[in-house]
Amino acid sequence: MPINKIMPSFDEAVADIPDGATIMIGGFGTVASTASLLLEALVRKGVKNLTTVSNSCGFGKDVWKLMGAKFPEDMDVLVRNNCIKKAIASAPVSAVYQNNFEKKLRAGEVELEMVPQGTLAERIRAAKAGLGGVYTPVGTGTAVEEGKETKIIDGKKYILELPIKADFALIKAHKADRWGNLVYRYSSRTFNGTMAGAAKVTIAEVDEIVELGELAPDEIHTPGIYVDRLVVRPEKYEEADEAEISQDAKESHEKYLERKSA
Amino acid sequence: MPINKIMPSFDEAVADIPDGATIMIGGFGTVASTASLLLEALVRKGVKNLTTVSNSCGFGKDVWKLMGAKFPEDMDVLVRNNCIKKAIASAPVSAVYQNNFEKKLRAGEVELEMVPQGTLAERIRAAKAGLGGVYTPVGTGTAVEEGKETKIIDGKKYILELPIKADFALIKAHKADRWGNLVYRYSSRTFNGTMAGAAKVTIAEVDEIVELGELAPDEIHTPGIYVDRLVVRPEKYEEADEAEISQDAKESHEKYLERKSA
Amino acid sequence: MEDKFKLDRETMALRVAKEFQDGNYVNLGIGIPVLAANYIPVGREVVFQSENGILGFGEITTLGEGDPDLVNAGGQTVRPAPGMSAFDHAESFTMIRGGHLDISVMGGFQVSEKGDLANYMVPERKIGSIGGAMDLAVGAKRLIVVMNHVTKDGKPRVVRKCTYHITAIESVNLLVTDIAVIEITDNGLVLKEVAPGWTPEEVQSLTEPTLIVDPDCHEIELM
Amino acid sequence: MEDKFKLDRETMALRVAKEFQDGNYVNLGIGIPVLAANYIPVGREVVFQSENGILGFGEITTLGEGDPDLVNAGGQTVRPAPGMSAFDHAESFTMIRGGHLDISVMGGFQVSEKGDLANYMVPERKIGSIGGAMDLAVGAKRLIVVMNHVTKDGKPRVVRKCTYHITAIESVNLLVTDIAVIEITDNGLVLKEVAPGWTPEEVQSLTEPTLIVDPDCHEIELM
Repeated sequence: MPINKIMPSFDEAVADIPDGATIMIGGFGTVASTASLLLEALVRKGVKNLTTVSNSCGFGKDVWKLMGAKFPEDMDVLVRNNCIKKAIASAPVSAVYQNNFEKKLRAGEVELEMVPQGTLAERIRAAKAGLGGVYTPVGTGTAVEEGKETKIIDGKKYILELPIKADFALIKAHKADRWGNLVYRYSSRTFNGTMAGAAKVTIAEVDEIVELGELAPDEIHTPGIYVDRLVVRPEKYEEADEAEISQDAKESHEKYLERKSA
Repeated sequence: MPINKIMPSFDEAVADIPDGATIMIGGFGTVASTASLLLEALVRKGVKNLTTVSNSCGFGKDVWKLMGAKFPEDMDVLVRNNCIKKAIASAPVSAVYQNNFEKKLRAGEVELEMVPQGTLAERIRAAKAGLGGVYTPVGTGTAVEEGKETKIIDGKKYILELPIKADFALIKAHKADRWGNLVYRYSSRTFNGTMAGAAKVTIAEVDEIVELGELAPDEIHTPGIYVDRLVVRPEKYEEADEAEISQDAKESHEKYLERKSA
Repeated sequence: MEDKFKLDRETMALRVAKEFQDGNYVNLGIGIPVLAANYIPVGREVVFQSENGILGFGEITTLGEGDPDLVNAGGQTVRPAPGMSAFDHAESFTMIRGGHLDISVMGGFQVSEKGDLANYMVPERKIGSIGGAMDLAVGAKRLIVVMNHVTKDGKPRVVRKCTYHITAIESVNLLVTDIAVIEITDNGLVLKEVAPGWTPEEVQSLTEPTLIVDPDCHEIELM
Repeated sequence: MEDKFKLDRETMALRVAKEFQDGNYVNLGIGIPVLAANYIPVGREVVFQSENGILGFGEITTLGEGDPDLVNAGGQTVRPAPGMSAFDHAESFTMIRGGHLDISVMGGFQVSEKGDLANYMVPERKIGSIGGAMDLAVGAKRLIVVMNHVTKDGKPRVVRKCTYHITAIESVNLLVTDIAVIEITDNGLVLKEVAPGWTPEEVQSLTEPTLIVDPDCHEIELM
C-alpha cells in the first residue's frame, strides 16, 4: 500500500494525545511558525496536565490578529484553557507584555523549567539522535547549573544536559508530500525542523501538500522518516470563540509599533 | 569591502597548511565527494606528518579512472606520498581491495584510530557546535569502549566521546557564492556538510561559483559562516604523474563489476 | 548432510525481504542484504536508507550509467526516485542511532546466543573497517543478520560467545542463514524455519548454542 | 553632574557599530543592539545572524509590509537579501555556541569587573526569559554589552559582583554605556573613552569597581 501520512482532519491527527502527555510545540514564538490548528484541536479534545516543550509560551491570538495573522492561535490557547501542568521553555515570558503563562506562573498554576535556547535545541536533538546527553559550556556559573553534573574537559567547564524526550511533536511546515518530506520557509524552520522526529510521534501542519517527487531531494529540509502524520491547513479560518480584542493586547501592539519604528 | 572567499588557485588555498596539521577530509569514500584538487595541492606543497580525519582512507586514482572519474585523486594521494602520520577514520580499509593505507598500516608506517561512522560524525559536529562531548550508546561492549569513560543514563550504558578538533577541513561542494554559501549534490553532501565549519579553517572545492543571491535562502546547505576559502575546479584536469593503471586496480575493478552485476 | 540443499544468496535475500512491512524504513548492508531490495513483497511500499546520506532512492543503475553524486553505501550508483531526500552524515546517523529505522539488515561473521554480532573483522586479517556497522546494529529498531550458517571450514557461526571482534552486543533480532531462520529472544535462540529437507536436529548439529525449536517450526517460507 | 550630556540610544548604537569589522558575522540583541545595524561603517560588509535561524538578512521592513515567515529574533519582519540563508534551531546554536560569530551585541542590567553579565531577569520581577542570551554570551568570539551606565535610581550597573541573576560569567569583552566605553581585560576594567564633557573621575564616581584609565583615554569616537 502506498505510504500516506495525510490525515483527514486536525481532530483526528491529535485524537490519541492523552492527558499528561509531553508534547513539543515547534516554532520560535511567532504565530507564523506555530502549528496553530493542531493546538486548537488539542484544546477541543480537552486534554489536561500536559508537559510542553517549546521556545516561548504564547502571546495570545489577539496580538497576532492585530498583526494580520490568518491563523492567530499560538501556545497561549493551551495556557488559557488550562491544558498545561508544566512548561519547558527558553523564553516563557515577554519583557513588553504579560502573557497568560506569566499570570498562571505567578499564580502558581503552572510549573516552569527554563532552559537556555541553544541547550533546549541540543537536548531536543539529543533525543532525536539517540544520544544519552551532551556537555555544553552554556550556563556554567548561573542558575542553570544548579543540580546538574559538571565536568572539566580539556581545561574548560561543561554542564551535562540530558535529552528531552516527548510523546508528540506538533510542528508547522510549508510544503509536504505523502511520505512526510517537509520544506519550511525562512525563519519558520526554527524549532520545527529541530523537533521533527524528536518525539515518539511527529505531527506536521502544512500550508500545502504536493505530489511525491515534486520536492527535489536536495531541497527537502526534513526527510519523511521523521514525520508520522500530516494535516493541511484549510483555505478559511473559522474562529472558535469570536471575542473582542483585549485591551492588554491593544496596548502591547501599540508598544510593538513604537519599538518597531524606533 | 565586499566579502570574497574565492581563492585564485588550489596551491594558494592550502599554502598555510603546515607539517603536523590535523585536517578533515570530506566525502564518503567515492571520489565524486572528495576535494581531489585540494589534496593534490597539499601533496605539491610537500606537507608531512598530517593527522587526517575522514570516513575512508582512499582507494587510489586508478580505481576511479577505470570508473570514468574526471578528477580521480582521493585521499590515497596523501597516503602514497607519505604525508600522513595518523588517520582517524571509520572505514580505513576495503574488504575487496588492499589500498595503500592498509599496506602502510601493516608496515607500521601510519597510525590508525578507528571510530564508528556515526560517532565520527557526532565528534566532528561536537567540535563545530562547541560541545565538550556527547554520550553515545554505540560501541559499548566492543573494542571502541576501551580506555573511554562510560556512564549509565536512564538505565542504559553510554560512552563519552570527545570532539575531534582540526586545523583545516578540505571539503567538496557543488555550488558556492562569494560568501561561501554551499550547495551539495545528493550523496556527495555526506561528511562534506558535517565537516564544514568544524575545523579552524574550512576550504571548499566547488564545481561552480554563482552570483550572490542565486542560491535561494532555503536551498543553502552550508551557510557561508562555516566556510573560509573557496576554489573552483578547472574545466580540464591535468594529471600530475601520468602512469599506467596498476594491475591491482584492474583486478579490483573486475571484482567491483562482478559485485555490481550480482 | 553435506549434500543437502542450502539457500543461495538470492534466496536468502528473498527470505529477508519477507520481513519488510508496508511503510518500513530499511537500511541494507553491502553484500547479500542489498540484494533484498529486489524482492520487496508485492504491493508494499518500503523506503531504503543508505548511511552515506540518502533516503528513498531507486534501484542500482546498470553499469556505465548513473550519477557519481548519487551512490549507495557500497559505492554503487543508484537512481533517484520520487520522494528521495539527501542529507549530511550527522543527520544520517541521527536517523540511524536515534532509532528511526525500522530494520537494518547486515551480513555477519558470528552471532552469539545473546544476539551479539561480530561482522567487521576476521581475526586472521587483523585489520577491518567498522564503518556504519556499530551504529546500525545499535540504532535500528530491528536488526536482521544474514549469513552462512557455518564457515568455509564447517565451523559454526552461531556461537555461544563471539570469538571475533564484536560489532554490537545483544542487538540481533532475527538471523537468516542458508539453512535456518532463527529468532533471538530473551529466552535464547528460537528455531523458526529450516531449509527444505533439513531437520531441526541437523540445524542444531551445526549450531553451537542449544536451539529452542519453535512448536510451529517449519520449512522456510519464501512467499 | 546630572546635567551632563549622555549618549542617546541611537548614538550608543552608532558607537557599537564602529566595532564591526569587514566580513564580521554579528548577532544583535533586542533593543539598542538591533539599532546598530543602521550604522555599519561605510564600505564594510557585515553579515547579521539572528538566533531564530537566519543569516545575512536585510533591513527591518516598514510597518504592514514584510513576510511573517521572515522575522528577526525580536519578531520584526526583515527583508531577504542576496546571500541570505535559513536553518533550524540546532544549526543556529551550533553557529552560536561553536564560536562562529565574531561579535554578539546584547543589552545588560549589570556587568561585573570580571566581565560577568546579568541581563535576563531583574530581581523585582522574579520572572524573566533566558532565551538565547546565555548561548550568545558564551559562544561569540567577542561580546559587546550596551547599556546605561546607572539604573534609573542612579545606582551603578558596572559592579564588583553582579547581584542580579547571572547570564554568563567572564564573558563581556567591551562595554558601551551612555557615558563611557570600557574594555574588560584580565587586569580589570580599562576606561577607553568618555562621553563628551565627562572626565574619567566622573565616570569612576558612577562605577563600583576601580577603573584603569587608559593612557590614551579620550572622548567617544563616533566616526
